[in-house]
Amino acid sequence: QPAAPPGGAPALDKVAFGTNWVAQAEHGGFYQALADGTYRRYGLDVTIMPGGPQANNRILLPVGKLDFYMSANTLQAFDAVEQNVPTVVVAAMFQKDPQVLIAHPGAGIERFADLKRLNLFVSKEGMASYFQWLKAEYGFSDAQVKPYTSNAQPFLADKRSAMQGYVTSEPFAIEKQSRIRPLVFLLADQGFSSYSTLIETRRDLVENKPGLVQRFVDASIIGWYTYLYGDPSAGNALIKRQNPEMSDELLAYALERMKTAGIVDSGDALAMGIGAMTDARMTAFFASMVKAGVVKPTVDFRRSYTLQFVNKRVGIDLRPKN
Amino acid sequence: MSSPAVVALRAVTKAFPNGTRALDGLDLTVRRGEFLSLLGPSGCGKSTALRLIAGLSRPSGGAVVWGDGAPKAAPARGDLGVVFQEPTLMPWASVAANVRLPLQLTRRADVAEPRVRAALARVGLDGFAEAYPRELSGGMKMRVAIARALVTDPALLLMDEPFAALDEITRFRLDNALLGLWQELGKTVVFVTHSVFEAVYLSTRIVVMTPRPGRVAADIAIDAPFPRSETFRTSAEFAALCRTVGGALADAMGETFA
Amino acid sequence: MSSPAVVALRAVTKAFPNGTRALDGLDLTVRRGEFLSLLGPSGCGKSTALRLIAGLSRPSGGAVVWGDGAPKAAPARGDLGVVFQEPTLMPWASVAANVRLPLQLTRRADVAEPRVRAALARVGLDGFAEAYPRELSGGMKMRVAIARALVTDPALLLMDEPFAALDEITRFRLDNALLGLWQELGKTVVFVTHSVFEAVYLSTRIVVMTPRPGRVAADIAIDAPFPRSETFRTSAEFAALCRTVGGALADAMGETFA
Amino acid sequence: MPPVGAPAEADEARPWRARLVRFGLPLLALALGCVAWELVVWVYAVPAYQLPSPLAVATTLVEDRALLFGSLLVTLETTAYGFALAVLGGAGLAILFSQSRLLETMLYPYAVILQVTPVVAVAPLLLIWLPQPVAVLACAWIVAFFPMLANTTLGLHSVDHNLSDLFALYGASRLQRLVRLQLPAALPMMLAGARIAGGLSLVGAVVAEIAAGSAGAGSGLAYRIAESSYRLNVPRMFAALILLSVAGMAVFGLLSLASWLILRRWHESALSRGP
Amino acid sequence: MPPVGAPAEADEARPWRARLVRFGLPLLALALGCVAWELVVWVYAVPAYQLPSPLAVATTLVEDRALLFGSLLVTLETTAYGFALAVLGGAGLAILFSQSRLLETMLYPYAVILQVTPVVAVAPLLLIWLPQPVAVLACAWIVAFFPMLANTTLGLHSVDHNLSDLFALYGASRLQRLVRLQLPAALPMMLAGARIAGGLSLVGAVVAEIAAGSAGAGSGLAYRIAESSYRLNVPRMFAALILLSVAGMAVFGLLSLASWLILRRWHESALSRGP
Ligand SMILES: Nc1ncnc2c1ncn2[C@@H]1O[C@H](COP(=O)(O)OP(=O)(O)OP(=O)(O)O)[C@@H](O)[C@H]1O
Ligand SMILES: Nc1ncnc2c1ncn2[C@@H]1O[C@H](COP(=O)(O)OP(=O)(O)OP(=O)(O)O)[C@@H](O)[C@H]1O
Ligand SMILES: O=[N+]([O-])[O-]
Ligand SMILES: [Mg+2]
Ligand SMILES: [Mg+2]
Repeated sequence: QPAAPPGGAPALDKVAFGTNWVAQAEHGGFYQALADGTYRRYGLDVTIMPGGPQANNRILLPVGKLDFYMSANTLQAFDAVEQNVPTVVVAAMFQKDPQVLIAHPGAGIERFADLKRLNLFVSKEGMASYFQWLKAEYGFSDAQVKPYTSNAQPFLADKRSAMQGYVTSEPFAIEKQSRIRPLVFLLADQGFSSYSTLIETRRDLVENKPGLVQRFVDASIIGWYTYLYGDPSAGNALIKRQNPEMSDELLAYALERMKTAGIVDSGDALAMGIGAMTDARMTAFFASMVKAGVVKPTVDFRRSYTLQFVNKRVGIDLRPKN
Repeated sequence: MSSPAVVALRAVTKAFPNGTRALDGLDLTVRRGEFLSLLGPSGCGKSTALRLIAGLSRPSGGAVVWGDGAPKAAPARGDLGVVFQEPTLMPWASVAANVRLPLQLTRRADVAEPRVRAALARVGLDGFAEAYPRELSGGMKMRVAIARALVTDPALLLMDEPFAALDEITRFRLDNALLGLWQELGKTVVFVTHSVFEAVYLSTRIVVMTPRPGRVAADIAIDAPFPRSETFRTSAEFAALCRTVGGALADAMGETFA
Repeated sequence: MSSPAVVALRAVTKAFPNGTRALDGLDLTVRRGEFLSLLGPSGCGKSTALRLIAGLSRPSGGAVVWGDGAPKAAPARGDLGVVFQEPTLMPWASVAANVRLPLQLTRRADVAEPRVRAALARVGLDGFAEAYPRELSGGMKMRVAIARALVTDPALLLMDEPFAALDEITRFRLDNALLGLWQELGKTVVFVTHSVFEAVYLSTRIVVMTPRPGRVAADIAIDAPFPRSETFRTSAEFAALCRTVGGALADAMGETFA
Repeated sequence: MPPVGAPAEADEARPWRARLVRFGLPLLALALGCVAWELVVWVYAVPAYQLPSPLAVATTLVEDRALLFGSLLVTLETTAYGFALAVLGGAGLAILFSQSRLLETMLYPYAVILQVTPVVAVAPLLLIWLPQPVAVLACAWIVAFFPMLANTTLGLHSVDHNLSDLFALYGASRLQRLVRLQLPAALPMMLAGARIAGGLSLVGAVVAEIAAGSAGAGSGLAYRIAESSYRLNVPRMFAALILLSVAGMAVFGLLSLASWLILRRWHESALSRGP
Repeated sequence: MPPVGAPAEADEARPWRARLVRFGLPLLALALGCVAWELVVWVYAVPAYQLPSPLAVATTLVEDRALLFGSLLVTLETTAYGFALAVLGGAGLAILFSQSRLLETMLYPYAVILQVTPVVAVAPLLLIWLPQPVAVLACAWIVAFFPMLANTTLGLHSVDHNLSDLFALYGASRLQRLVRLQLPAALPMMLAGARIAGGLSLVGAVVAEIAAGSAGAGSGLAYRIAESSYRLNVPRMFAALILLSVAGMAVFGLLSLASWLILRRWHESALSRGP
């Protein structure tokens, strides 16, 4: 047990952790670990720097302004290799990418492939990632895409459209504001095999301070277990303090959806613990991205991640046994 | 005194917001066909009076009455020509375009070209039609302004020291040209000048004003017959009139300086 | 002719980019202590000559030579006062601030207040120190410009029709005030005017220029003794001189109009 | 009776009624706009998530006042600093350029580059090199400085050439010429530039917050807008937008008033108008 | 020998050398900038993802030319339309306002609101109510129109009052006064406004693309920049940014040239300078 809390040792390592969006339940485990003192117990003094709609915190990781960064999907790790950016994925908190496509009920949409007939609101990031996969795998076309601006209004105004979203968030806002129960298609369930909410760090930290990295990964995993199965109120309180827009209702909804959709704790994580990654998944996802033309086949994707810090069943006993 | 009034200032007062009283109880009637010169110390309100007649400023007290007082008596646009004390040319337009302006504004652009040429020739600027104001000397700018005032052939001309910036020879020629126009075409002219000689040479009547606030100090009829020429200018009558007017001006100014 | 040259224009030519030749071979020497008047038709290059002397423009040909030609002979700043043909006041500054400007620019702001007051009093504008240029009449603006030129007490004064916009009484007073300054303080003055009378009354020498392109047409010494006064102005000698100068001007203009 | 349509005279005193109109009318116009908006929402039964009614927005404004006004203060602070930097920086650059044709020719292209560079693109780079609060200000500055630079440059070059000659005559130093001639002459245009920069500073503060801003407790209006929009809390988004608009109008109004106070004694644009 | 520092004379012909300097110097300055940049990257061994070297960027520019220049064209098209709309709309509004004090007082607040409203906030609303290409143009317009409005307004109100009197005297109609007096007098300020709007139109096109822009095949530079940034392809991001800068300088240069050609015969600002 490398990360046994050094009882009463006063010197904490200062660590900056950047997320890719404002504080929300999708970051719950991290806030939980910060709020309930898990990071502190692992000798870490963590600062969480939230991202935002136009902010790109990711570049701050390789230049040393951040020590860890929460990236949205596996694709970004391939890009880092391609661009010779010395970062590496050390854990994947979400086994399933929470990315969904949302459609209006009663618009004749029954199967996922029916979405091809609709206008699709897709963000720039989406265009650069999953949408290429949708084109290659399902035959979606650029012509149906309209810009998504982090806002559901254009979708609500157009019955013959679908929009992207997170399973944990947009369906709730739509239901609440428009009183329709939208159709929700989780891309992960359609074969999109990216991990999500990955922890990236710099290669030099992996090489020179593996203990620090391990402690951060382990404490984060414990944070996620606690957030999912324990009492999430400390994490939620911190989220609300950082983002006053957040309501208890939404936090509860998102947590519920993460559990029921198996976003965090499913698949390999069931046996190996939250954060699990496997070479097989990575290889399969890489192949699908090459096929979609998003990544060059020459990219040495194995350099994008390391299994050194995960698959150790850390905290797995925090999961209720039933 | 038999001809009808064109316009009358009745007990006109003009006070500016900063407190300056430029005019105080000015009574002045301009009669059809007369050549009326205003003479007075610097800052006494001559330009102010001209602006009031031109309708560019409203009196603070008293009234400006046109003709018999009927609304229609006010001159139609283009029937009034004004030469301001400053040339007031459009810097972005050529000399010809500046002179053409009144014709365009009164929608007589069709007859413009020959008229513009004639007006420029009259002030001796034939060769400068295409020049821009900044390429002209001070006197030339003023002559452009005069040409512009003449180009609509207005019945009433208000001229504020039009020839002050001109050499004597050019000035005499323009004096004569103006007199010719006035006589032939029966215009009415209100003329501000600082030259007693010029006033006497040109006018049928000279009004001398007091220092600020301006009022009428003397009203002197110049009865010498027209056409006037060098003969008149060198006559004893002319010299006597100049002395009278000069005396009236000196009296009006009294011991005050400005 | 015995006093040394202050500045000389030697065969000076000035052509503008639009092709106008304003001056062509102008030779003119200004001697210490003289009161030199330039007389000439409108547009003949008088203002251009003054700008060349003031160093505001460079000759296209010929040279402007100061004193004996040594570099130090050029006047120090503030030793040269200029009254432009237009008042050229700063619209954002009060009358007093406009007059104070040359003292500030030549770093003599410490002595400014009494000098500014004195200069304004000299031109009869005591009450208007706090007024803004737009609140002044045409003649008053020009007087502010004159006060500004006088305020540094310059050794050489260049004046471009300074009194053209003034009534005769004010003009005579300023004529006399200027003569007084010139005599008492031994200034050198180059004076542009259109008034033959004024030129004769004030000058020690009158240069009459030809129409554009300007050259010297006549160079007439006025030898009447100083101080001059009403007596001189009404003398037969004065009248004769005026006729001579007027004749020279008419000759210079020949049959051309402008 | 004037012979022609008498022009508005600068020398006529303005009655108090004119002032009432001057200040009352915009408010009336805004009120009318609100009424029209309320009607549209009613008549077409527009759902709140698409266009909330003014009443709903007003309610939100009152209910969320602590949150919203807190954010407003944060944004206004950035705006104030950004505006000050834009005015000083824009005018300062223009002055620098006016002193040396060489500098101007060499550096103006860089100013243009700064103007056309989208803030969202450079924000991450700025964050690399600068501490975050400085990066936010730099973003706000980039958005707002150029109008000040362009207008000041034009103003400094539009000096009356006779006055310019007068200054040359008295051997005015560069500093004297700048302070006593060029800057006063440029003032009307600089103030127009400042009026443009005022609004842009607000936009800049918002864009900077979005692109480089801190999330968390001290977040400004931009955050409120983006997050409310993302959460489909459209009434709150509108409430934030309205605060922003009111702030913008206040900034503009203050700058217009300042401009009028400074110019009223001599410049045509201020003489012919009221405060 | 002039007694004092002789001022630059407008009536002196400009030698060809001056022109060379005028056009060569900015290029030299930019070249120097590139050299300095290359040196910094070398000396400090800055990695490409932090700051790519100019050479790396140039290489990317050549390699990805098809992609990047295609995007440039898309953005330039939006810019051109946005600029045209901003100039026409800004000047048009200013003209409208100058014709009616009532309209001005009532509508100016709305113009200010438009200026300070962050495009990213209104884009979704515009996308609802307008077809997408129109929404993009509306966004670009919102970013760029205000400088034109503000400068034209000042220009229209800065008419010489003597000239204004002259027009009143001849009973000039509103249209005549506008066309023959106010617009020519306002021209220098309008052209300065257009120079500001030129750069802003480019920014506006980019912001509009980001906020409401087309994704998909025909994407502009904004999309390239955002995508490159997201994909950590920093050299390509810089290449796109440089295309944007060059486009901005070209727009600015063209507008400056146009301004000089229009004003050179009479306005101080153009007389005292070169093209
Ligand atoms: N806009 C104004 N505001 C304040 N005072 C003014 C204004 N215009 C003119 N005045 C004052 O009114 C008085 C008369 O001015 P006006 O221009 O009529 O004089 P004038 O007789 O034409 O003088 P001049 O012969 O010098 O041209 C002057 O004292 C001047 O200061
Ligand atoms: N900037 C310029 N560009 C072109 N031509 C010019 C310029 N300045 C003056 N001129 C021309 O030079 C000639 C002389 O002008 P100047 O101003 O010296 O005349 P002046 O003798 O002072 O006349 P006035 O008595 O009318 O003031 C004029 O014909 C004028 O058109
Ligand atoms: O950069 N913007 O003007 O939104
Ligand atoms: Mg007057
Ligand atoms: Mg002259």
